Amino acid sequence: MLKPAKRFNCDLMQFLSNVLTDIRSNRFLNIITIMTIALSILLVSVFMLFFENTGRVLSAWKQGGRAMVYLNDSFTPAMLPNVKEQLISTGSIEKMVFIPKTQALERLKREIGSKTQFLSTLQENPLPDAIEITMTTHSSFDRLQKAANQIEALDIVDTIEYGQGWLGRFFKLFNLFKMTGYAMSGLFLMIALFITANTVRLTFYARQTEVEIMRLVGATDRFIKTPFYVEGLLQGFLGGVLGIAILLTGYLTLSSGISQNLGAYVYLDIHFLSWPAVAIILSSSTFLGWFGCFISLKQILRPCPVK
Amino acid sequence: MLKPAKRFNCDLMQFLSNVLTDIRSNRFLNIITIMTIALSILLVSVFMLFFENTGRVLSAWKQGGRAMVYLNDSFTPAMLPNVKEQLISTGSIEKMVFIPKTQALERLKREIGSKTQFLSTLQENPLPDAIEITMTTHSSFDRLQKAANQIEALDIVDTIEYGQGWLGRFFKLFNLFKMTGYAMSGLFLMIALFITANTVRLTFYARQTEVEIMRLVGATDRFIKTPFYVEGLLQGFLGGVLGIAILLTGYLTLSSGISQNLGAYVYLDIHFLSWPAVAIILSSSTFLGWFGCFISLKQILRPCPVK
Amino acid sequence: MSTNRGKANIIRLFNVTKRYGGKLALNNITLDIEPGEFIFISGPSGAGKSTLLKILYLAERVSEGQIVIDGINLARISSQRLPFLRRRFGMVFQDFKLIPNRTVFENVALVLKVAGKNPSYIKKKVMHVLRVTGMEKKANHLPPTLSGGEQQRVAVARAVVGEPSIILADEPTGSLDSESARRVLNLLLGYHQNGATILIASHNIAQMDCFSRGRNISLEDGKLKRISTILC
Amino acid sequence: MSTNRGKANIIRLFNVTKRYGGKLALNNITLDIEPGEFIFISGPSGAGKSTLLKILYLAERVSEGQIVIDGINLARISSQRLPFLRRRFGMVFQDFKLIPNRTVFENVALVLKVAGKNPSYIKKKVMHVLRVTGMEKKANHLPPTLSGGEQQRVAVARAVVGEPSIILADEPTGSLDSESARRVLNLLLGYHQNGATILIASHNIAQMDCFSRGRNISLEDGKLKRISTILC
Ligand SMILES: Nc1ncnc2c1ncn2[C@@H]1O[C@H](COP(=O)(O)OP(=O)(O)OP(=O)(O)O)[C@@H](O)[C@H]1O
Ligand SMILES: Nc1ncnc2c1ncn2[C@@H]1O[C@H](COP(=O)(O)OP(=O)(O)OP(=O)(O)O)[C@@H](O)[C@H]1O
Ligand SMILES: [Mg+2]
Ligand SMILES: [Mg+2]
Repeated sequence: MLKPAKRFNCDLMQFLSNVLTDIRSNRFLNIITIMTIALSILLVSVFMLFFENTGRVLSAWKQGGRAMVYLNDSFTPAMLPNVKEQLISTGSIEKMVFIPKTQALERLKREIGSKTQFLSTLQENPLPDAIEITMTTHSSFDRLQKAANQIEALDIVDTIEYGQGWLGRFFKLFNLFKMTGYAMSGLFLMIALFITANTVRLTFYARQTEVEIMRLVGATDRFIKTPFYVEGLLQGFLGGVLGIAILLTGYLTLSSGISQNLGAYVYLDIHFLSWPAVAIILSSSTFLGWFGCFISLKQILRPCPVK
Repeated sequence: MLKPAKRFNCDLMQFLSNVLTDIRSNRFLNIITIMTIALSILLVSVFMLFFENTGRVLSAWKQGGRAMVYLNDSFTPAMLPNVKEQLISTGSIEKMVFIPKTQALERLKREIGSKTQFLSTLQENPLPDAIEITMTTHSSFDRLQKAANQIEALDIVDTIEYGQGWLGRFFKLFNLFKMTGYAMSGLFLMIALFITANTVRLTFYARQTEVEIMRLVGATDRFIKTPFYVEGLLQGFLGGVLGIAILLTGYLTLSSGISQNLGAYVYLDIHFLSWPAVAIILSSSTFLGWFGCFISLKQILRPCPVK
Repeated sequence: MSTNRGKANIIRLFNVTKRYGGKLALNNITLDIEPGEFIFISGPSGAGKSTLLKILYLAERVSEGQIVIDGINLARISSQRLPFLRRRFGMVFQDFKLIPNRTVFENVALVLKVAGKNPSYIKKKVMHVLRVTGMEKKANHLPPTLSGGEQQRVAVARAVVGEPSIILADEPTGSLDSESARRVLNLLLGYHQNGATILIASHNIAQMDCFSRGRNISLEDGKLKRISTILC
Repeated sequence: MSTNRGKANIIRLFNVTKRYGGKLALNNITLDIEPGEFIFISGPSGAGKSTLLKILYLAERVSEGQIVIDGINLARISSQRLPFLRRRFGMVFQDFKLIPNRTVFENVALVLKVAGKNPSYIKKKVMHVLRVTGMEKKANHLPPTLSGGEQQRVAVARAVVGEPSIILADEPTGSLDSESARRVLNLLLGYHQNGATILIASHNIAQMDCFSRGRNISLEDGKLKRISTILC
């Protein structure tokens, strides 16, 4: 009863040793394939890193998009909790700060400048009470606009000011940037795919003799394919690891440089790729190796016997 | 006396026919090389296009960075041309608009709101005269700061306000974005270089027999190399043309799509690569083909005779 | 001459023609071969000897006509079954067709690996045929580092290692000195005595030693010129 | 035996040894060859015949010893001058070494192109040697579509097309029927009569016809076993 298991072990051992022999005897081809995959992966992941971080910085700006809700004359401080509740019920609000009109006047004085004393001569405060609200990040401009309209419709609210022009433009541009970024990620991924497939096809071209001879001595397509696929998956995975390693090295070098030189002026929250992103990249690269094999084997192992 | 010229013509004709024979007999390898070069070029040029246009959009925002120069009480409208001249002499100024204090007051009234009538009861205008200036685009934040200091030092100027905090952050970030963009362009170019060189090396690997046999029948290294180089330059050039053609197609499709969908909200001044950029790309791709050959030939044509 | 003797024919060709472009490499060949026969295919350079062996091995498809091997019509063989059919043959190619980046041992062992034999059997069997062909010491060498005759002996070893019932040998002693050639021919004779059908293509039949029961098929310019029995 | 007869020796080997790893492919060979000699190199498979021709052609470097060809010490040849030295030789490789993706014509013409001959001369000359070797009709074929013997004749044609003063032929008739072999040998004899020095390696000297003035150098296991004069 032990025989089948032993047989399987032997087969597996032999199979692995075959793959290793293959890899050894085609070292040059393997190195080139792995390097190409690594570079393709580096390319895509550098862009992803760049795009993710630029996106994060820009959204921090977007977060700066605040709105001022000016309350009308019927407002008294006692109504504040009630008003805040009404505002919260519209959604899209992250933070609220009540600015009483006395405080607003002081701010105005500061803004107009110390030279001009005229405001201190006023008998009555001409400014309205206001609430400064910060919008949630993830909201689109359309949602923001809708929320603003809801708020403006409240009885207690006089007007709402939220940089209709400026913020709208920024939102549209940011979305365009994001779309372009995704499109480019996709394009780069496809380029990487093509280039890798091409490289693998070239290495197969150089190994065509080998495949032909194997077919001639009676190897089934499966017998020929399997080691190639294992090799392809391995190459893809190794290429991915190498690509990420290069990226990480570059990232660590650069980010320490940036924080040293710019840290004093700008607070930049630059992150490396998240673990899920790394996982995605590694599986993509493994897929890349596999896919290159798939394309090439399709081409070489045509149904008709080759000479 | 005609003989040398004829000889040369024949040689050239024969040489070109040799190259054509080469290209024909290695069609598969050539196609793969050209495709790889085209994709690498596409990659780099897509990024350049993206980066150039993002840069342009961002600079348009930067242009919004305006400063207010508040003049002191000793100013009279008659001094205006003189003051303007003084400002211009500091450089960095693109546009100036004089805002007399009467106009400023009206603006303030509008800003504070129609509900509050108190400003109309003022006897005296408490605001200073001011000049709104627009900074030139190409100036760095440091230069801007220096100019502002110069302006503030003028006798007639009270203070200058130019969004020291906000604008500074924007400038730093914009510069960081630009630097990263250049670094990535460089990186992508290097990746393209490596990948192309690798591909060419692989095609040479497949043609090693050919090179070996040529050496064995007494071909000099130069005889072997020259057609390879011509082929490489040709491949590089064709790859570049193909890459730009794909880019242009994609650009035309996308940009018409964008202007249809977003044109109403955002004015986006998206340009294709300039002629010099196209020229640079084409020469880079030609160089790429040449460089791949150079690397590969170095490896194959070692001084020692191969078996 | 009756071609239907006691045993059923193992190889039958009906009006087989092979065309390369306009060139007729085989021109309307009809032929029957019994199991256990020893056949020489002779003819000048370019006569179609290699082509004949290649179409039997299905390394090339015929342009016209039918081939039946052991009751199987080759025209009806699917590409899935093709490898299994080939395993019943042992073929020595004229240009050897060894894998350059695998050792002699691996090249020969491939035939058995492909057939799913177990490693210890493979090792024993491969070393045995390498010993018989005198290539034992070169087991770990790569084919390009072997001399012409050595490569040829590896090709022979690979053809016989699977103990095929039909051996097709294209010029199997062309690069060998008479001593090595005799060893190779004796090896093939041994398989013949064990019942294998053997076809040897050679430009120079005079070189070959005499065997008890052989037929000589003489080709010229793709046509079957003469079938004669060799009697020494 | 005096090796210094009338003419200066064109090829001289002093204690030449060629080692591959531990294996001695040539073991301390000393040999003198006069211009215009016709030499047979014989020996069993793996004796070192091909190796001897390869080191003369500088396709391999010797491990020890000196080779002087026409007064030039091969050890001192720079890689710049190597191609020019090779153009004085014509070599038929045992495995032909034809460029697979160039036509027969282009393969043969390459030798003359490399030497900078003009196209009309090349065309005339190449077609001439192809005619002599019987390969005229295959001029536009690619080598992999040729039969073994046809490839060999192309290899011979390439070796002689440059009218070299020394012809090194490794088993040049091994894949040929007797008729084609005779044509090839006659071709080589013609060059011999015009003064070329000719070295032919063959595992089977008995196959060769008799020539007026030949020497047989017999190798075994890398060692020089015997030098004998052939007289029919
Ligand atoms: N793939 C091919 N394409 C075109 N012609 C071919 C092809 N294979 C063989 N031929 C031609 O078919 C003819 C027969 O070739 P084959 O190889 O069968 O000859 P052969 O009898 O084995 O000769 P040799 O003794 O020289 O090996 C030759 O003229 C050859 O040029
Ligand atoms: N590149 C190499 N690496 C290792 N060993 C080699 C190499 N080339 C040749 N040999 C060995 O050197 C010995 C002599 O080889 P050579 O090719 O000279 O033999 P040969 O006399 O031409 O034999 P044949 O008649 O079979 O062609 C052989 O045993 C061979 O295995
Ligand atoms: Mg043949
Ligand atoms: Mg030899």
